[in-house]
Amino acid sequence: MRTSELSSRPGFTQTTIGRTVGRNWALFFLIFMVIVFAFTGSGFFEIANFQNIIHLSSTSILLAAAETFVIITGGIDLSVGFVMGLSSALAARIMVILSTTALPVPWIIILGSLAGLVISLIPGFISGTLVARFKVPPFIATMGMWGICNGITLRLCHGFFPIAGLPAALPELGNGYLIYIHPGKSITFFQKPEYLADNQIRELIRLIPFSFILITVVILILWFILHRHRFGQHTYAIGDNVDAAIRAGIDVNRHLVKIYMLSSFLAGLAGVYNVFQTGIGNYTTFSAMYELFAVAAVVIGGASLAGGKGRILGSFVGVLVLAVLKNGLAISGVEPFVRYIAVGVLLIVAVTIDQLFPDLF
Amino acid sequence: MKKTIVILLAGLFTLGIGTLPIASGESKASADGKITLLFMPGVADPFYTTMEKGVRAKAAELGVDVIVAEYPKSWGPEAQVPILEATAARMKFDAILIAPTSNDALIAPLKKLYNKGMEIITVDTFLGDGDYSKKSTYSFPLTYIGSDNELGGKLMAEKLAAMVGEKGKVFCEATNPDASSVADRVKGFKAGIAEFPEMELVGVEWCQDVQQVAQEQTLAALQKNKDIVGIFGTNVYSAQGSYQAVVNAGLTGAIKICSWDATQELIGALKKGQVDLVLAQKPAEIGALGVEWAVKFLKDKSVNVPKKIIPGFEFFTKENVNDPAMEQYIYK
Amino acid sequence: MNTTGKTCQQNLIGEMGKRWVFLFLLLEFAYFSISASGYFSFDTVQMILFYGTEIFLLASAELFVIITGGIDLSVGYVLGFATVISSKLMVVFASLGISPIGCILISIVITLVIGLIPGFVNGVLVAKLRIPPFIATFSMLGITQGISELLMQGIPAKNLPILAGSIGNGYLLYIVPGQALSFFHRPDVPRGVRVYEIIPNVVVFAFLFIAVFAFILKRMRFGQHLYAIGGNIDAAARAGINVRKNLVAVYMLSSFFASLAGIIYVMKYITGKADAGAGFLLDAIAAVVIGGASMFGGSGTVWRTILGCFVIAVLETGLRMMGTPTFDKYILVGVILIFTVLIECFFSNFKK
Amino acid sequence: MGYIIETRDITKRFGGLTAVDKVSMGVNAGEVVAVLGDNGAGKSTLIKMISGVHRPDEGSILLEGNPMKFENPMGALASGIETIYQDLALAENLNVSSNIFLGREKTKKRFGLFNVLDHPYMLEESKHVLDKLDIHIPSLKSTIRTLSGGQRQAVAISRSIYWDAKVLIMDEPTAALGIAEQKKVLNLVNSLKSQGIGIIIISHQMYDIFEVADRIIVMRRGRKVAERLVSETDPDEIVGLIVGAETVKK
Repeated sequence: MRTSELSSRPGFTQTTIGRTVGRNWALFFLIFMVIVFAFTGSGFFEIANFQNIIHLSSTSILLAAAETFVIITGGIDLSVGFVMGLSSALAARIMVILSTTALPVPWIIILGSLAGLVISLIPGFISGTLVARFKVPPFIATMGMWGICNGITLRLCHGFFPIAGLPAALPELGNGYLIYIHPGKSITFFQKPEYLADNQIRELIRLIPFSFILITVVILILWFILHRHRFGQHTYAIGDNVDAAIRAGIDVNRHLVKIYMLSSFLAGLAGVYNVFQTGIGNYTTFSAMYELFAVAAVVIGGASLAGGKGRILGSFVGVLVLAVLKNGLAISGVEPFVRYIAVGVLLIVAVTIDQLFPDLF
Repeated sequence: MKKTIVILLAGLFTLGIGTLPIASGESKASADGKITLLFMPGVADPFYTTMEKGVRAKAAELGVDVIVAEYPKSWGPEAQVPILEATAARMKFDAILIAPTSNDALIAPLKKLYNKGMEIITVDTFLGDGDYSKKSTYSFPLTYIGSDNELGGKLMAEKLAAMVGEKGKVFCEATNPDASSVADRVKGFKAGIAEFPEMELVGVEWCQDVQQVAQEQTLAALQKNKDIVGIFGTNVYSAQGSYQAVVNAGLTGAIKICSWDATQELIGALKKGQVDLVLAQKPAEIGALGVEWAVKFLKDKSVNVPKKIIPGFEFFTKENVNDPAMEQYIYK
Repeated sequence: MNTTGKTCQQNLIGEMGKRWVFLFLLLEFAYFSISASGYFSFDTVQMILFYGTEIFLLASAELFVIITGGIDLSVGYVLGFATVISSKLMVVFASLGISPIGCILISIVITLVIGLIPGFVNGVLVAKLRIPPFIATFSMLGITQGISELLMQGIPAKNLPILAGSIGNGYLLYIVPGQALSFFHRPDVPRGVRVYEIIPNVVVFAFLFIAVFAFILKRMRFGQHLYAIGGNIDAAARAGINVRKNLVAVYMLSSFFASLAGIIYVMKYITGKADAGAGFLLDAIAAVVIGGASMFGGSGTVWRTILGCFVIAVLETGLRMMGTPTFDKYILVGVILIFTVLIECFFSNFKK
Repeated sequence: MGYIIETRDITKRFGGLTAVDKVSMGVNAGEVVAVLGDNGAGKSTLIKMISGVHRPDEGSILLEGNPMKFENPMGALASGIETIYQDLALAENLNVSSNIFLGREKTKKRFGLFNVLDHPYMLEESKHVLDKLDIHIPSLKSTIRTLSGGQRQAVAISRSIYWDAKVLIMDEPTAALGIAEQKKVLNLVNSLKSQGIGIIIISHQMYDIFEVADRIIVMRRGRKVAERLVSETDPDEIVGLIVGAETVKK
């Protein structure tokens, strides 16, 4: 719903604490959940588990970040999931082709990844142009790209086969950790100690996954762009009031094209990273609904589909809210189907509390 | 300005209309009396793509035409039946090879096509209870060709038990409770594990055919039960997701992984030691058998077609994975 | 608030643009009639109608919500929920020895009542607790999915009354040329004899409801108020419209239509499952947008939404009948979707 | 003579902020009262309470001497209190007659069963009321979005007076208008006044106020700080009262 008397609650929101809590309910809810799950699920409150959650959320985080920019402008990008599949499949395909040449492995990986990233700019350029220049509703423009990207991806996959046969170094990089500690025995960096036998693996402590570093860097850059750079200011301006933005001299069309290209590039990055994480080129299955989850995370993170609102860190928290909910409930031993219900109910409860009792904190 | 728009529009139009026939690929089926078959896959996944290859190869060998319908986006009659009807409306096919996505829902539409004079062969999944030998509302198909999913699940349980010394906790990652074939595998696996008193199935998760979700669910399960010794992945996506979760957790080697469906990816993982056992159904063989029997029957209606054909499974292990004789069972 | 020029629908859609969807549909139909053999036939139209019923209903459901400026993501799984409830009920009642027709009718009524609950909850969440529609209905998506799966436990409903299937797959009229003509009941004919089937039952059923609500939307106070809420929620409230009550009603209506679609699903496929309608959601929303409604609310009509459904359905069916390979089909559907709206937008800009 | 509408010590708080603090005021039939004050003085909140958008935390509102409790704007409308908001509160996607009848659509029975919107009647009536006010709008079927600012204002006014208002509240009625259109609106106010309607006007346009108002109430920081008859004051004094300089002056 748009701003209106029905949803205004002046007074409280004018105080600093109120504003902080109101804007960050998702964060408070996240912290609250972590505390509760720490008691209900043995094995939840462990560094290894938090690392797992972040590690596996990294593609979702990238997709949500992509969606954030588009949603702030008042649009929606339904194609992120399939752009991710496209860049993943293309990167993998190029790597497979290059593997047959005498090229050294690092070059194969770099060239393949670059190809994946470059191709991901194209869908964004097209949907951006359609939305900005030809005033096609974002929903339809990106839904069209959804089908187009998927068709091309499946061609690259020769049907519904993930692309296998990639350099073995890929998953090692994608799933690697910065530090490996074998308590009382050794500390190694980048690689687990060689001497470890299979039955001793559980003793190893691993810290700081590479994915965490990637996510941190990307989030920091995007945060800077959105909140400290003119690009971000313009993005908000467009989402808030297109006419005002035009009158203020912002080249709205150009900016929108850039936004959709950025969104699609981040989806492409997610795709390329996915190749590193899984060691194969994955097409996106229809039931994945990545776009729906990305948009949900962004909205939970405080954005409005009407545009003009949204933050990168909010979206990051939004992804974690969903991920921690699922992980925590699973570890707490809640049955799978009950979990679907619980996720829905908890989300509703959290938003309701935020809306009903703004003075709670 | 207006003129440009008109020209642009006209251009786009001609382009659009011009490219359609090119993209439409297969030309209209021949009407010269050549046998034409329709292959209707169950859902978009490697299993059916492999089956399609078996179908195409056999059809080429026997000199019959085959048309492959669009791959449904999801498992269920609501996706499959409209495709079936639209594709079947193109012409009168001599026979239809179909993997019904619902035991009940497909009876009516297939019966309608059967009444129009097309022969039906169900592959991989079946109508009703799959027994076409006794008279019933669903006994009209020529035959059912497919794997015994429940048996497969049970075999997996036994083999997994043998690998882990018949004791310890195991976990099952499945896809979609609404897909009967997968539900049967889980049922068989549960029954198999129940025969070992020292083994316990600590959970069954459903990933809805999304590898990422399978990965998340398996990791959560590993975190909850740190002493899991074996995992069963019931199809391509769940198997790939669960073995990758084990790789992510750095527990390769400590946990035995059995996976259903032999994609190149899973065979590669087996070679690397990240997966321990891969069950290969024989999709290509199922497809080929379907074509073979259909053609046999269409050429001579007096041929006695067996009502159920079960091609069985192959198991890939570290020992036989490099055996050239096994190569044929990899899905590609 | 709606500013002009944000998206093309918010500009006044010119007369040409208004007619464009219809023109495009005719073009599509003409094209496929030429290039796909057997496309130009009464059967094809019936097939499109028959398999489109669920989407027609879901798109109408979505339209009501979108007019008020909201969105309902839960319709797909509410459909699934309704299939599960009604198929379970039919099995239970049948086991109690109630006559098939009784089973079916009672189950339908109960399902429609239960089907209002998700909508009521959505409505209260959105209207009273001011939760963004996206989050409220996204949560409801998970809740209905979970409940349905719990009820099914992975086993599809079996042994539904055979009558359900014959109603769901039946037609109003059957004609065997020169031999028989019967209503509702398919005459027994030997294999290979052509039976002409005219107008599927479920299509009549669905369109009855759609027509009623199209009427309500266009001609009655409730409909007028929905447009007012979507156009300017403050104005509506100050004009004395009970915005909250109307919003609750609209989400219940959406849920009601999704349940209707669920019942039709059960009658058609004589089975029920949680994810029965999961794949319909995006198509339903796309149909509403192609039909010219704005995602920001305040515009859209039922008949144009139905046209939007047809644009998609005719395209899908046509490409299937042409035998377009799967991957090319995905690409073409994408291109043509964009194309439809693109030209509509051209026309509306053209007029300005 | 009793006021047609009167407020007694009404107060409204939003969280920690007191937007309106114990304000008492009244309007006679056929009288125009202007409420003046700087931004944030509480004028809008005051009139929103009278028009039923907000409920007062304390105090009472009396219509023709009877205490009123409005649960929502509909209640106020039903009692004959009409409001024209600064943003006009028109649904831009609907047409002129739909907006005039918004929330109170005229329906007729069809088949004795359900109530159908009576569009011909509403169009006809809209035409009448617009004619009465000497307002010309090309087509009553065109949506508000296509109208000019003055036309929109006219629709908003027509909407209010159509319903036989006892009290009319106008929030910045001339702010968004051209000179000629302003003049027209002021004439409208005068003709409404002569029909015995009590009118409350909020405006920043001092000239307009002195043109049409009989009495002026000045608010500052939520409080009523002064009440003057137009005949006994001048713009300078009022400006002083608004900005809070009267003590200096005295």
